[in-house]
Formats: sequence, structure tokens, C-alpha cells
Amino acid sequence: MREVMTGNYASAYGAKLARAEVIAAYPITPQTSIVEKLADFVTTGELKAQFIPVESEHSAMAACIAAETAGARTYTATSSHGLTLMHEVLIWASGARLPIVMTNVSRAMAPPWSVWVDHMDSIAQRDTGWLQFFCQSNQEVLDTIIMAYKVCESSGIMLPAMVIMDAFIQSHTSEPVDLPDQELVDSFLPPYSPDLKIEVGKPMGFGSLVKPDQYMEFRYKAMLGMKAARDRVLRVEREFKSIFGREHGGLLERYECDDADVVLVAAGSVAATAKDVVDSMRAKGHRVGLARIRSFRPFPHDEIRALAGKVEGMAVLDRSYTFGAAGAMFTEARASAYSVQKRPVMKNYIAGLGGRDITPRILERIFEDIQVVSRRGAEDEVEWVDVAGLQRRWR
Amino acid sequence: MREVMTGNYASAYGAKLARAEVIAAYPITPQTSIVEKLADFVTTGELKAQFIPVESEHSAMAACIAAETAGARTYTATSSHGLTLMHEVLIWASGARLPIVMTNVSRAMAPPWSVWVDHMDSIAQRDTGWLQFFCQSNQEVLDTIIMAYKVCESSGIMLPAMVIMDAFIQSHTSEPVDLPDQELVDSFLPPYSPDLKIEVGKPMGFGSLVKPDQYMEFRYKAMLGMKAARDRVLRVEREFKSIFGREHGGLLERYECDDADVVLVAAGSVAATAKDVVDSMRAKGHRVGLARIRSFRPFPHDEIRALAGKVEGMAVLDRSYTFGAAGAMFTEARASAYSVQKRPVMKNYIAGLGGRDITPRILERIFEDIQVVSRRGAEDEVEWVDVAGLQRRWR
Amino acid sequence: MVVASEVLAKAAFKMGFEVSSFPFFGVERRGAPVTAYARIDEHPIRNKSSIYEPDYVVVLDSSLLRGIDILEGLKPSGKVLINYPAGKKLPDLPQRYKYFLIDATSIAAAHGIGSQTAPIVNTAIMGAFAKICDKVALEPVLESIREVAPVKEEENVAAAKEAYERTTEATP
Amino acid sequence: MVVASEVLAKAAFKMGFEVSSFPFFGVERRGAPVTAYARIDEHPIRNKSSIYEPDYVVVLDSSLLRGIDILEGLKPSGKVLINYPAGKKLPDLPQRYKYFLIDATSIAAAHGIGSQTAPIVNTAIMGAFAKICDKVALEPVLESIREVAPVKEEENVAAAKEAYERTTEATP
Amino acid sequence: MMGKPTIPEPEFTFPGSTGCPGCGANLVMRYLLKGLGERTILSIPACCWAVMPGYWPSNCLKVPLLYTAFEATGAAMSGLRAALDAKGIKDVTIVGFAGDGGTVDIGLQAMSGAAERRTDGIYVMYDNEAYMNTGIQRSGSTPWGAWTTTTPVGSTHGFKHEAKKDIMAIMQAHRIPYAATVSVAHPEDFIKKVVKAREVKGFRFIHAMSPCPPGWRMNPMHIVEVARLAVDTHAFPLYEIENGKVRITRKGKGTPVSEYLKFQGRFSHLTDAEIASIQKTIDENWQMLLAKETSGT
Amino acid sequence: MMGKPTIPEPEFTFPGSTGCPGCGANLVMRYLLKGLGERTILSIPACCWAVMPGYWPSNCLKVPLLYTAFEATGAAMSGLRAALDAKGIKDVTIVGFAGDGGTVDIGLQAMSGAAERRTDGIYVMYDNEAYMNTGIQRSGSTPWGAWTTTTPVGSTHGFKHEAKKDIMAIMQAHRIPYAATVSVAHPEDFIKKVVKAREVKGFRFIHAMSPCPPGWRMNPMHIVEVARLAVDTHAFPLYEIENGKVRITRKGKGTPVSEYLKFQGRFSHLTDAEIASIQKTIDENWQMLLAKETSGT
Amino acid sequence: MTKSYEEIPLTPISDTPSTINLTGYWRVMRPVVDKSKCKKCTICWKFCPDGVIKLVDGEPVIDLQYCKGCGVCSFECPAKCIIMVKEGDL
Amino acid sequence: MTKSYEEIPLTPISDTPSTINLTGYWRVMRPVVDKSKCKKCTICWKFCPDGVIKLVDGEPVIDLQYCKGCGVCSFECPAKCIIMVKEGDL
Ligand SMILES: Cc1ncc(C[n+]2csc(CCOP(=O)(O)OP(=O)(O)O)c2C)c(N)n1
Ligand SMILES: Cc1ncc(C[n+]2csc(CCOP(=O)(O)OP(=O)(O)O)c2C)c(N)n1
Ligand code: SF4
Ligand code: SF4
Ligand code: SF4
Ligand code: SF4
Ligand code: SF4
Ligand code: SF4
Ligand SMILES: [Mg+2]
Ligand SMILES: [Mg+2]
Repeated sequence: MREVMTGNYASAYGAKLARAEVIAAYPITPQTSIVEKLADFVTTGELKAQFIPVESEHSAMAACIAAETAGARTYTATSSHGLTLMHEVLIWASGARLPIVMTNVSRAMAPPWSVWVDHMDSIAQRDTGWLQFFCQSNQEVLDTIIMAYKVCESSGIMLPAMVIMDAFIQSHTSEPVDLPDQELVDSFLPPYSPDLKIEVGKPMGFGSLVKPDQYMEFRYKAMLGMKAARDRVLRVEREFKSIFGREHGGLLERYECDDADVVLVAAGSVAATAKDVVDSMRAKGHRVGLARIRSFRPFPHDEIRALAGKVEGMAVLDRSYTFGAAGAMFTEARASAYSVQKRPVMKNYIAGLGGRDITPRILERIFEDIQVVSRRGAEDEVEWVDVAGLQRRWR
Repeated sequence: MREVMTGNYASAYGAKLARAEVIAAYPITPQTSIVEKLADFVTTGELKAQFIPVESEHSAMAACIAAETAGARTYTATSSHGLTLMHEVLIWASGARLPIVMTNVSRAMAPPWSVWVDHMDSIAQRDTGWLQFFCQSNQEVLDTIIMAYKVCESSGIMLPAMVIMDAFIQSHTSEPVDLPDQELVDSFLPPYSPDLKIEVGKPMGFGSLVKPDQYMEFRYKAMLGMKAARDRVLRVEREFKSIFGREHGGLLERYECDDADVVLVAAGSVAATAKDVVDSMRAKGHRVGLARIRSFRPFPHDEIRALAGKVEGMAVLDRSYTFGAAGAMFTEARASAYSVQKRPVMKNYIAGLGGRDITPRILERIFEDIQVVSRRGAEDEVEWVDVAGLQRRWR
Repeated sequence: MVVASEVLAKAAFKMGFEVSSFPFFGVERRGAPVTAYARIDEHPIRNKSSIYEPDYVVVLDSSLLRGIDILEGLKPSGKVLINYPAGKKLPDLPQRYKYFLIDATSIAAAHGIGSQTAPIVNTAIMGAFAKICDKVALEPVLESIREVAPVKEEENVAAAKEAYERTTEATP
Repeated sequence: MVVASEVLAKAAFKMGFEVSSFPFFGVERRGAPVTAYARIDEHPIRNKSSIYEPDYVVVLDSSLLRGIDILEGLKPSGKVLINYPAGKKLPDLPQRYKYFLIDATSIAAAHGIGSQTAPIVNTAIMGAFAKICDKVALEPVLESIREVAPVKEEENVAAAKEAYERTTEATP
Repeated sequence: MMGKPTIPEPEFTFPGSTGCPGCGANLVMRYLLKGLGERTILSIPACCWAVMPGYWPSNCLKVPLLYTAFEATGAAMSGLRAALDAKGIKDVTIVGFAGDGGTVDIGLQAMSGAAERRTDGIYVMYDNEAYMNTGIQRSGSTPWGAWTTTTPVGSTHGFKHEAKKDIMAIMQAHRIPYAATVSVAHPEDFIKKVVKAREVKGFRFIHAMSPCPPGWRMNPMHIVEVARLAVDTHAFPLYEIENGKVRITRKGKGTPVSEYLKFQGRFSHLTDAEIASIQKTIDENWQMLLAKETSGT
Repeated sequence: MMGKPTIPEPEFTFPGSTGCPGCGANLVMRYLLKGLGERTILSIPACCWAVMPGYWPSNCLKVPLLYTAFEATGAAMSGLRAALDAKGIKDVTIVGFAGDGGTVDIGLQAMSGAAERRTDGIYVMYDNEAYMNTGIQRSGSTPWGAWTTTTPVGSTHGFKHEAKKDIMAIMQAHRIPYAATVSVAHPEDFIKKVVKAREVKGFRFIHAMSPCPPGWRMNPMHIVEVARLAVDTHAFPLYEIENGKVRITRKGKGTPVSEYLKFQGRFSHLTDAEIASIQKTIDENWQMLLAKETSGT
Repeated sequence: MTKSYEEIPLTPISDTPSTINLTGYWRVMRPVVDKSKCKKCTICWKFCPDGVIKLVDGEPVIDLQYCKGCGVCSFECPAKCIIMVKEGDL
Repeated sequence: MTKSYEEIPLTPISDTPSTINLTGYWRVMRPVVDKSKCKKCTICWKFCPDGVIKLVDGEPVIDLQYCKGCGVCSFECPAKCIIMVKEGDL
């Protein structure tokens, strides 16, 4: 059934359809309506789940970790300061190999205080061992939550996943979303049953101290899990499509990339807008394309590399900036394409921080710029877009 | 005066010589002796400072932020779980443009619980906007703390800095350290006096809410600060050398790189060991070199690029691993060298996680491997070193 | 405001359109002005940026006419719907647009929606909008109101109906 | 243990050597065995890895002889110093090394260092080590003990001196 | 009836705050600063009051203000105090000013730490009994029976089923030198306690009841009346604890609690039995407070 | 004198833990599990007890154990309980077992949250009065006058100058159904209280005094004696709080506190005047406890 | 109006009185004082959450640029001499 | 002995009794029970921090593989029949 709903509601429905058994969450703008909706589901009895009203996000994640260790499917949602407050225990969750699924409504970090979108919060978790999926539509949010459980709960993977959407632009935007039938979801996603869980009668200690002679092997196994996730994301999405008739593009969604001279690489809501821009520019005869990083973790290494072998210019748009380096998507895309024989010119565009709107016009100018630069070579590899006080006009 | 002391004591002396005015810290292995020594200094009156015995690392950083905003030079030290618990407020400190200096004794993250070295904790803070200096000797720890204040307190920079050393291998290793005279340090490092601080009579609000129409400009300014830090690190080190007669290699220390065919890129204590290996291999006629990433933030972008233009192979050793990507040093080094015309083969070696010892023998084998690979091309771009169960023997 | 755009989106969706509606909002404060946008199209809507060149502008609080330039970017063919006290003279506004007025505040108050000091005009105004908009009809708007209204469904529906009836064109 | 290696490093440093000493240690527990390393050289020491082929092995707790292979990696010319109860027979050990014994526990206890149940043998053993090591002499060891000992400086110094005197070579 | 103002006239806030019409927290700040005066530095975490000064560069306060992370108020107080101590500045009052959620939930630990290490400062918690800035979610300070968006009224259960955390008792257990409850309905008592607190050295705590029209689903014009009823019904008694000694500063009339509840939409779903149970709890708490006053602890 | 054991015989720990010789915390665990039995799940944050089971794969416990982050014990309890509830498992006791630092400092908030949301479980704090696992740093539970490595005895000031946090009073203020102090010197009383706590529903708290030879700078053989003296001198009174009612379970002899202090090197620097002041505080606290018992609150 | 990055401080430091926010626009109801009935008791002044009532010779003067129309003054006035009227009316 | 990554679980789950740690090696002093004086009161058993005393027919038997030699049993024994002797002596 198709219904108009916000990204936040889509998220709540995703958790409900996945039959999350334990939900622990703490409010933060703009995530609140996810939690409110879930509290509603639980109160009305529509969802049979334990709702833990924790006193902080650190505790939200810690409670999820404990519940998941005891074999319950868990869910939480947060944003920005909440996400970063979880940082320590995010690392915990992946080290403990727990397939927790969480929504992060990506929002800028303070100071300056801001409740609007940018990806710094999510990007700053790139080293925590979580899978990270950036979504572009509310439908994708819902579908990805369901798929994420299936991807992560596989015994070869057993890692947590973060489903990311943009503050307000997605969380509070209403658009039509197809709500799949519960029975279909149930057939797609079986109940969670881990090989080992904490339970009475089995006196095991979960998470012990390990000496230097053995620690590394545990990390190696986690690496294998994340590696296996690449394939599994694709396989699960194929299965999803066969049941629900939809797909969202695997690790790297390619839109009009086949014959493109230049492509824009981006993640999140801006990628949706960019599709319009690609269409309009193609209509004017420009061979442009969009490569949307859907899975930032695992990073679409091979896909970026393959694409880099075919195009002349890659404009990488980052909605965050890593001080002392560059945009993270840019850095990682460059690293992936490093060994490509004939590399494209790659340029980083930092845009849309703290909720600054990224308009079609801006995207068009980015395409125009990369077209020029891919011929001429980049002067400056990283350019900040639409900053007041700089010469260049973008709007 | 030269004295034998541990890295932790060198750190405490660094803070003392820099005349830190407020110290807020929470104990964690293997950082504790830093704090204990400082508590001692304060108790004996050797250091006039306010010592705040906070109840968590989150509060340690929050207290430093408040004290620094009020114009006090602050210091703290932590490790692993403590550092990651600070994550949210680390981002705060850089956004608030506060030149706090902190020592992080880099230690592996749980689970598995481990108190031994690896760099995951530090690397996971790479997006927080802090300067990050990896040290290889206790002397460097002490000197870098003093220099870090001078670098960061400059009005064009005003960003916090993390001075990093390896758990136990540095924190608890005793080696000779030259303790500079207080007067010399005072002449090098003037008292902290920020342009604006919170004070009675000036009713200003520090850290307000900023709308999307203005947020990005604040981030842009922080980027400029970090950019300016590149030069300033070098300038301050030159000045330091002119007074104290020592230097530590700028952003990227190059050891025997001038005519090297292959180089090892590494950070932390292992780089010191690697120098011995470079010497011994050179003695056997191998043209090998070491490039030590001393400043991971700002990343030595230009230096890596320049070096990449001259060598055939680069072995990047990461003492941490980013799941779903690769070692962070590797990723960033590749990104930096992307646009170099004739790129070297670059390969990532993941080694020494959770305190696993990286012996000279292992480093030698890495050199041998990169020599082979740089001729033949890398089969696998990332290789885990010394993992039990894998074919390859490294010891 | 947010509710109004949601009602609109749902109504258009019922009529077979693809829709997308979103608020520009931050920290919600009762009283403070907010903006919301809605897009209606035959094709799926992908553009997630704000709307700079609207076809319609709906003003829920006439005091805004004194402040911000509410007409910024409005297309030449654009229509403007204003919640305006009945009988009061319209201020100076550019002649090139079509203006429609509705005293949604009074209607909402009369139907007991919101409090006396702060009547909630969201639903009434959407009734009026159904009148002036080519893409949405009254029935789906009323249906959407029924779905969205947390309380007093029928009062809201009645208010929307009344507003639909009483919307009038005006020239400034 | 840690203290012992620190004393050693300081002493060697006083004699003009470059030094580096470090414990392998994690979570300290009184009683649990720990290992510490020290390097002494004419040149600055850069190697930060553990020592796998030592020149000397010092065993503070003779019960370890039953457990771990304490001689693993010891160079052919290596010397072994063991804190061993006076008069007790040495267990089977490979003949190729030189062994030295000292009853540091009794000496420490006699000088009232540590508690009766757990005498601290760090300083005594270093006195003994000064006897067998080519690189460090007794005086700098005593000086370092004075610097490092948190309490009972002179008792520690006396214990070290006595140990120096009473260290004897033994063949297993 | 014509009279002189019963509270100090100088204002330390500007008009133009972005608080809702009838925001009780606005009054709390007004009275607080009247009591403290200019030589005050505030530290405010995430909460309604972090927004109320307005978007940058707007500021409705006439004293310096440090915005801090949500959970960090206590730590920020310690940091500010330490910096002033380092500079030898002695005559400044450091104030942490936080909401109930930022105090009894996510900020409890930092506050407790500051109290334990005896940070010299005043911690003020304005209590609107929920997370309001994020749109009315339950906090540990939300009273039993209240509707919030995370304690919705539904079929399986509904409204909040846990008691309000007794933060005053928790702070009393910290053995701080001064703690007091204050109400916007009694500004004279409010300011008197603030002035008293200002003169004490060490960690001090002020618990300010702060009605919130949207959060409590009530007409803004009733906020003072509701605050008054909270005192009169003993739902929010006024008292202070000086060096452990409890003293009730206003006994209240013992009006039935239903009088207090009826103004507030958040309680409108309650049955008579539920209201009676609230009354019972309030009576018990009141007896306990009286007992504490008598026993002097 | 020959007799039957006065405490249950079954052991739920294996020998071979890596606790120091004479570790009081080892005894605390032994007694606790004797009282709780097998149908128990433990959650332990960073602390000595996170190390004592041994390096992987060693485990000295016969009940399941979840290691958690240092500050997260309360949250882990809630998570475990929620998972069991989701699975319909009812007869398992969830236990959070943490050190004093992990409870009164960095874990206070998570514990307070768990108490507020009435998580059904028992929180046990073993109190060795400092951060021992990291080598004897002060905690909020370190008593006034004690040496630790971060409260060294020096010229400008020295030893800890802040009072020990009264965590029992703090938990009482949380209005939990059951709280009790226990001591390794009184295993029968200890286990009786644990058994009682096990039968209560809701959040329960147990405060276990846990001598630590290296941290207290004392001879390991004296740990039980020292714990006994703590009770006898009223330095650590034994009592319980059931639904708010205080009941002292052992009055103690009122032995002078110096008897207790003298075994411990951490107090050896204290002057007679300082010891007298400790005595005074202890007497006051004891009087307060008696008053609480009398007034029933 | 977005300011150039050069014109702003390093971090958002707010130093402009909030009187730039004309919160009077928010008002739906407006308080009107019937001066003839006013007893000059200062109670309205005391309880105005936004502090927008000035006392001029003891008499309340409401700053309508900022008054948000909450009605507290009206409800609290013992003389019932402040009435709330709809904005736009009268 | 380092295990191959294939032989270990996903995360360190400890299921091996700690009896693999022969903590008896730590001992400096050893408790010796004078059975003749023992009253079988079980007090030593009760207070042994490491639980290494077994009661065999009511009589304490110390497992010296694990006893750490803390001396608590010795101090607490009301009959003073446990004496601590230096390891290696006797
Ligand atoms: C770590 C973190 N989690 C969540 C938030 C979101 N947040 C901001 S204000 C707020 C509510 C504050 O509630 P309270 O302290 O009661 O103050 P009030 O808003 O009610 O005035 C929340 C949940 C945040 N800023 N930081
Ligand atoms: C976030 C974080 N900070 C610090 C630590 C380091 N740490 C581990 S155990 C410990 C001391 C615990 O003290 P307590 O809770 O009293 O238990 P004890 O060790 O005394 O038994 C500390 C500080 C940590 N693991 N995590
Ligand atoms: S939500 Fe409540 S507390 Fe917040 S500003 Fe509005 S009235 Fe004040
Ligand atoms: S340090 Fe103390 S608490 Fe920790 S294991 Fe040793 S005796 Fe037990
Ligand atoms: S209506 Fe409200 S804001 Fe306006 S003057 Fe009266 S009390 Fe003040
Ligand atoms: S409250 Fe009423 S009577 Fe008193 S001063 Fe104000 S308007 Fe006049
Ligand atoms: S010495 Fe200690 S460990 Fe050994 S049996 Fe006696 S009490 Fe137990
Ligand atoms: S305590 Fe002494 S008397 Fe009692 S059983 Fe043990 S050894 Fe025998
Ligand atoms: Mg609140
Ligand atoms: Mg402790």
C-alpha cells in the first residue's frame, strides 16, 4: 500500500515491519518522530516490542548491545550529537559482532549549534566498523532497514548497520512510500537467531580481555565479515527485488553513467536532486552521469574503480569536510581509483554544510565545472561551494 | 637536563613546562601515570594549576572546553575508550576554536578488551577537526606538547591538538629525555591570551545556534585555520630548533628517502624501529627509506605527493584498520598521491593491532614485499601482517 | 503550516499525483513563523531542494505581509492565497499576481480549532487552497484532513469546507 | 619488575649509555608474573619491539622456572640471574649458559622491603645484576635506586649492596 | 494597592527571546538574574534555553553565556570555575542553567561529579517536566500520569508510568550546602533564595518549576496560576535545604491536586481513580517532607 | 566449635581468578552468587572484575557474563531485561556488577536511568573506594583523608579532601524498593540480603564493602578484619532500606575509627586531628542513620 | 543576510541584543490596558514572561514590538484591567 | 598459543574454567593447616577469597594449585591452626 509519509515515519515503519523486539532510544531533533511513532506502535499494541526510554544515547546503544547479545532484534535511531555520543559503544557493537540496525538522521554538529543536515556526524563514524547506507528517498529508508537486518544477521557478517537520511530534507519530507505487507516481509526476513547468545545455563563471558598474541585475529575476522557484506548487500537486494519489485542500486547506484564523460559522485538526498539535473543536462546534450554512494561502508571500492576507468572527470560532492584532509567521500574515492591506469580528473566539492541548500542550479554548475576541469586539470582539488565571501558565484 | 623517563612522564613534563593552567583528566590504562605525575606536581606546588578530578572523559573534555573559553591554557590526557567517549566534545572543541592540547596514549578498543597499542582510537577521531601528531620518542612527546600550544594558540589557527603515543611501547618505556629549562620554554611559548574569551562585563554568548544561511562560513573558517596550521607547524618547529636545537621532522619526516626506490610510510613507535631496519637494509645495499607521518592532521598532502613522484613503491603500514575500507593512512596517502603523474605502487600492511609486536624482522619482510610488488604490481592492495591462520609467515 | 503542506500532499496524492512536501524548520516554537513547501507532479519527485520559484504562495499569517518578501520568486502566472481578516483592506502588493483572501483565523476560531488565543488555521486554509489550485479538489483535501487531524476531525473538515466556500479573489 | 628495569636503565644511562627499558604489562595485579625489557647501547635506541634474543635474563621469581621457558631466545653467550632460595638445589637447566644465583627474597625481607608475605625484590636483584653485567656498575645502580625508590631508600640501597656481595655463580 | 515592585527592577534579559508565548522558563531566567546580578557567567546546555537567546548573533541575555553540550553542564561549571581560580578571579558566580532532562537524565552524572568535587557554583534546573525543545518527550522528571509524545495514551498502556525523579532528594544525598525549590508563582521567595544561594560557597542547587504551555497543553495565560496551584496542592512544595536541614518556606493550602491538573491537557485523559492515586502520592510525599523538616534532615 | 557451614556450600566461581591475593572483590562475588544461584546473568563494566575472570578464554564464573563499557552497566541491565521480556523469560535475575568508580562516578547516570525506568534487576557495587584496576586513583567513593595516586600527599595539600559520596542515600532518593549495604566480614548477613533482594521486583541496589590490599596499602590477610572493623567503627554501617524504610542490621560496637584506619597504609599520613575529624564525621553520619531508622525514612 | 566568512568571528559569539527579533509579530491576541482601572500594583510587570512591560511612573506600558500576547498579565492583573483583544481588531 | 583466526569465535567469548590459571605460582607464603588443632568450624573455607579451600568431611583442604597465599584463612582461623610459611621452606 502506497502512503504519503515522512522519512522518519518510513523509518519507524521499517523497524516495525522488521519486527524489532527491543527499541532503546533517546530524543533528538530531527529524529524524534521516529521514536514517537514507535512509542505509539508499542502503546497501541501494533508492534510487540520492548521500548526502553533510556537517559542518553550512550545508554541507548549500550542497551541495544546487551539486548542483541541476548538474542533480541534491536533498533534505535539518533542524530548528530546523539550519534557522536554513542561513538565508543558504536565501536563496541561492531567488535561484539552484533547486527544492530540504527537510523541516523544526519545533522550538523555544534558549535555552531545547528539542527540541519550535513554528514559530519555520520562520516565521523566511518572508522567504527558499522555498515553505512545513505538513502535518497523515504522508500529507500524503509526498504534499507529491512534489508539491513537481513544483510547483517547472516552468520558470516554479524556487524551493525546504520541507515542514514538527511535531516529535515528527508526526515520531515512527506512523499509516497509503499508499505509492504507484513507477511511478505516475514517471508523475506526470518526471526533473528544468532549462533551464540547470552543465556542462563551457558556460563560464558562475552567480550573478554584478549592479549596481544590473539587480539588481531578477532579484528581479522571482523574484516572478513565486512568484506563478505559487499556481496551480501547485492544478493539481498536481488532477493528483495524479486519479492517486492524494487531495488535501490547496490553499493553504488549508477545513473546515466554508461556513456558519461563526467560523473558526479554523491550520497544522500542531493543525489536525488542530481538525477533531475542529469536529465536536464542530458537533454541539452551533455554526457553527464551520477554515481550515488549508497553504501559508504563497505565502500564501493571496485565499483568506483571500474567507473573511474571509463570517465574523464569525477566530481565528488561531500556534505561534510574533514579538517586537515578533504571530504571523506572524495578521499576514499581517490584511494579506490588510485591504481586505475587512465585515471579521471577528480575534484572535491564541499557543499551543503549545516543545512545550506544544494539547488539544481548549484549541481549544474558543478557539472559544468568538472567538464572544464576534466579537460584542463584541476587547479584546486577541493573547492567549497557557495561560501559567502568567496569570488565564485554558484547560485 | 637529560633524564631517563617514560613517555607518560615526558608528557606530564611537557604540560608542566607549557604551564598548563587547568588540567581535567580521568584515569585510564595506560595513561594514568601522566595524570598521577601531574597531580603530584600540583600537590607539591611545582606546577601552579587547577586540577579537576572529573568523573568521566566526556566531562574532562567539557571542562577543558569551558576553561579554555574562559582564557585558561588547558591540558588533558586519555586513551582508547576515554578518547572515544570524548568524541562528541572533541568535535565541539574544534568547532569552538579552542587550542586545547591533549595527549592520547593510543590503545586498542574493546571488545575484545585490550590495553595494548593500536591506533584505532586515534584514527577514529580523524574527522573531529583536531590536529593529530604521532610521536616516535619520548623526547618528541615532550617537545610536541610545547610546540602544539604554540601552533594552536595562534589567532589564525585556534584549533585543538592531540599528541599521540603508543600504549606501553612508548607510555611505559623509559628512555633519555632532555628536559628543557623553564625559562627557555617561557621565552618560546608566551602565555595564552585569546582575542575573545568569556568574561564578566562582556555579555556574549559562545556557541550559538546558526541557521543554514550562515553555518557553512564558520566551517570554512575552521578549514582555513587547519590549512594555516600546515605552515605554522613547520615555522614553529624551525623556531623550536633554533632555541632547543632539536627537530622532529615537520609534517612528514623523511629518513633516507632521497634516493630510495621504495619507502615505508608509518606513524608512531614503529617508525623508530623502522629506522634501524632501513639502516640495516641499506647496509645490505637496498635503497629503502622511511616516511614517518608525524602530523596526521593536517595530513602531509604535498609531502606525500612529492615523495610519490620519486619512488617506485610505497608500503603504508597502518596500526589500525577501517572496516569496509582499508587502513586510514593508506587511504589518505593514496588520495594524496592520486594526481601524481607516475605513481608508485602502493600497498597497505595492517600490522600490530591490539599490541601485536611489530619486529624488525616483520618490517624487513614488508620492505622485501614492497620491493617485489613495486616491480610486479600488487595483487592484493591490503595485506594483514602476522595473522595466525594465514599462509604467509612474517616472523 | 507543516500540517497544511502535509494535507496538501496527501490530497494531491489521492488524486494520483506524485508529491513531496517539506517544512523548513528547526527548533519548533509555537508562534514563530515557519515555512513549508510542497511539490506536485505527474512524475516521481526527486528534487529535494527548497522551492525558489513557486506556482502558489499561501500565507497563513497576514502579519508576515509586513515583514518578509513573501512573493520572492513567485512565477509570473502565480497565485497567492492569504489568510486575511475579513473586511480589512489589503496592503500594497504587486499587481501582476492573482490574490485570494480567506479569513481562516475566524473560521478556525468559529469551529473551535486550536485555542481562542491561537486558533489553528491549517485545515481551513487548505479548504481555501482547494478552491484556487488546479491540481487539488476539495474532497481529497477533506479526506486528508480526516487522516491528519489529531483531534476534532469533523470540526476541521467543516472549517475547510466553509473556507472553500468563502474564498474570494481580491485586487490590492 | 618494572622498577627493576627502570633502575637498570637509569644506572646504565648514568654510565653514559643510551637506554630504553619497558615492561610488557597490562593490567597490573600484585602477584601475577610480568616481564620487562631493557636495552643498553652506545647509540640512541630506536628499536621499540620486544626483545627476543636477550644477552641477559633476570628471573625475579624462581617459581617461574617451573612454568614458562625463561631462556627462550637467550644468546649463546647469555647470562642468567635467578632469585633463588639460598641452599636449594637448582633444577635442570641447559648447560650452555652461565647461571648466577641470589636469594633476593630473603635479603629484601631482611631489610624490611615490602611486606613479610610479599617482599619486594626489585632493588636487591639489581644489586646482583650489577655484579654480573659488563655494562653497569654498582654505584650508578645504587644512585638510581635512591631516585626511584618511593620509600625506604637506604634499606633498598643496603639490600642491593648485600645482593651484590652475595651473588654466586652456579651450575645446574 | 498601588505599590513599589516587590522584586528588583533591573532586567538582565532583553525582549525578543524566541521562547513561546507564556514560557515559564523565560520567567525563571528573569528572576534568577535579578537575584544574581551582573557578575554572573552562565553555562547552558542543549534545551529550550539554548534556543531562546535567538539565532546568532542574537542574544537576549545581559550576562556572558557559554553554550555547552547537552550532558556537560556540571563539567562546564567546573571548567569555568577552575579557569577563574587560575586567573585569581573570585567575585563571579558560575551558574549552570539546564532543563530537567539535561539535569535528571543525561546531565546527572556531570552534575553529580561537580557536586562531589565541590565546584563553587549554582546549578539551576528549570523544570518543565519533559524534553520540550525536541517536542515533548518524557524525561525522568515527567510526573506519573502525564501524556508526552513518548508516553502516548494508547490501548496497551499509556501515559507515563514511572514516578518523577526526586532530584532534590538526590542532591540532598550529595550533602551540598544549599538546595532550594522555587516557583515562578512566587518571585519574591524565588529571588530571596537565589540571593541566599549566591552567598554560599560550594555547590548549590536550585530547582525551578517552569510551566510550559505547549508541553503541558495549556493556555499560556495560566502559567502563573498553574505554578501557584502546584505549590498550593503540594505537587511542587517550596522548601530549602541548608547544610542538610530541611525548611519548608511555604506550606500551601493543600488544595486538591485535581485543581492543578485540570488546567493541563497532558493530564486530561486521567480517570478519577488515577487522579486519586496522584493525590495519594502527593500526600505521602508531603508527609515525608514534613517529617524531614521535623527531623531536621 | 565444629559446625556446618553458615553459608550455602555451592560455589559459582572457579579458582584461578586473576584478582590479587586477598582481594575482597573476589569474596563479594563468591557470596553474591551463593545468594543468587545459577539463574543469573551478570553484566560487568571495566573494573578489576572485568579482568579477574582472566584472559580469553579463561572464565572464573559459572553464570553468564556480559562485559560492557565502563559507564554502561545500568543500560546493559535494561537491555538484558528487555531482551528476556521480549522472549518471555521471567525467572532470571539480571545483575549489574560494578566497582565504585563505575557506579558513583562514570556509571551513575546509566544506573540512575535504570532505576528511574524501574528496570527489574539488582545492581551490585563492590566498593574498594578507588579506581583500582587502573592503579589506585581517587573516585567519588574514596573517603576523606585517603591517599591515592591522584590525591598524593604533598606540600600544598594532599590526600583526598572531599567526602565519600553517599551512594546509598542517592539510591534511597531514587525510591527503589530495596537497597542494602553488605560486608565481606558478615557473609551470613550478606547472603541473607542478597536472597531478599532477589525476591523483590524492580530496581535493587547492593553496596558491598570490598577491601583491596594494594589499594588500601594493607596486608592481604587482614581484609576480613578490616571489613569487620569498618562495621564496628560505623565507618561502613550495615543496613537496608525496604520501600524507603531504613533498618540497621548490625549496630556495631562503635569502636574508635583509628582501629580501622591503622591497618591501612592509605591513611598512615593522617594526624591525630585529622583522625579526630574523621571520627566526628562518622559519628554524625551514624547519628543521621539512627535518625533515619527512627523516623522510618 | 549571509555574511562573508571574513566578517564573522571564529565561532558563533552572539553579542547583538535580541531586540532585533520583533516577536510582536507572533501575537494573535493583544493585551490592552485600561488605565483608568489600573491600580499600579506592578503585578503585570512582575509576571510578564518576556519582560516587555515597562513601568512608567508606576504605570504599565507594554512594548508591543515584543509582546507575544501570552495573556499572563491579563490573567494575573488583580484589577482585571488588561483585556486580550484579537490582533487586527480594534 | 595464538590460535588461527578460523579456530576462534567472532568475538571473545570465554567458556574455559579459569582453573587453567595456576595461580598457586603467585604464592610467596603458603598456608599450612595443623589438622590436629582444627575445629572444623569452616570459617577458613568461608573467608577464602579465592574459594580454594574444600571441606572434606568438614575438614579444610587447601588446593595449592590455586591458593595465592593471601593469609586470610590463617588470620581468621579461630583456632590459629593455619600458619603461613615461606614458599620453598619446610
Ligand atoms: C547528546 C544529545 N542528545 C540529544 C540532544 C537533543 N536535545 C536537545 S534539547 C533536548 C531536550 C532538552 O530537555 P530539557 O533538558 O528538559 O530542556 P527543555 O528543552 O525541556 O527546556 C534534547 C533531547 C542533544 N542536543 N544532545
Ligand atoms: C570510558 C572509560 N574510561 C576509563 C576507563 C579505564 N578504567 C578501566 S577500569 C577503571 C577503574 C574502575 O574503578 P572501579 O569502578 O572503582 O573498579 P575497580 O577497578 O576499583 O574494581 C578505569 C578508570 C575505561 N575502561 N573506560
Ligand atoms: S516549549 Fe515550553 S519551555 Fe520551551 S520555549 Fe516553549 S514554553 Fe518555553
Ligand atoms: S586491585 Fe584490589 S580490587 Fe583489584 S583485584 Fe587487586 S585486590 Fe582486588
Ligand atoms: S501578553 Fe504576555 S508578553 Fe504581552 S505584556 Fe502581557 S504578559 Fe507580557
Ligand atoms: S496588574 Fe493590573 S492593576 Fe496592577 S499594574 Fe498591572 S495593569 Fe495595573
Ligand atoms: S592463603 Fe588465601 S587463598 Fe590460600 S587458602 Fe588461605 S585464604 Fe585461600
Ligand atoms: S578456620 Fe581453623 S579451625 Fe576452622 S576449619 Fe579452618 S582450619 Fe579448622
Ligand atoms: Mg524540560
Ligand atoms: Mg573501585
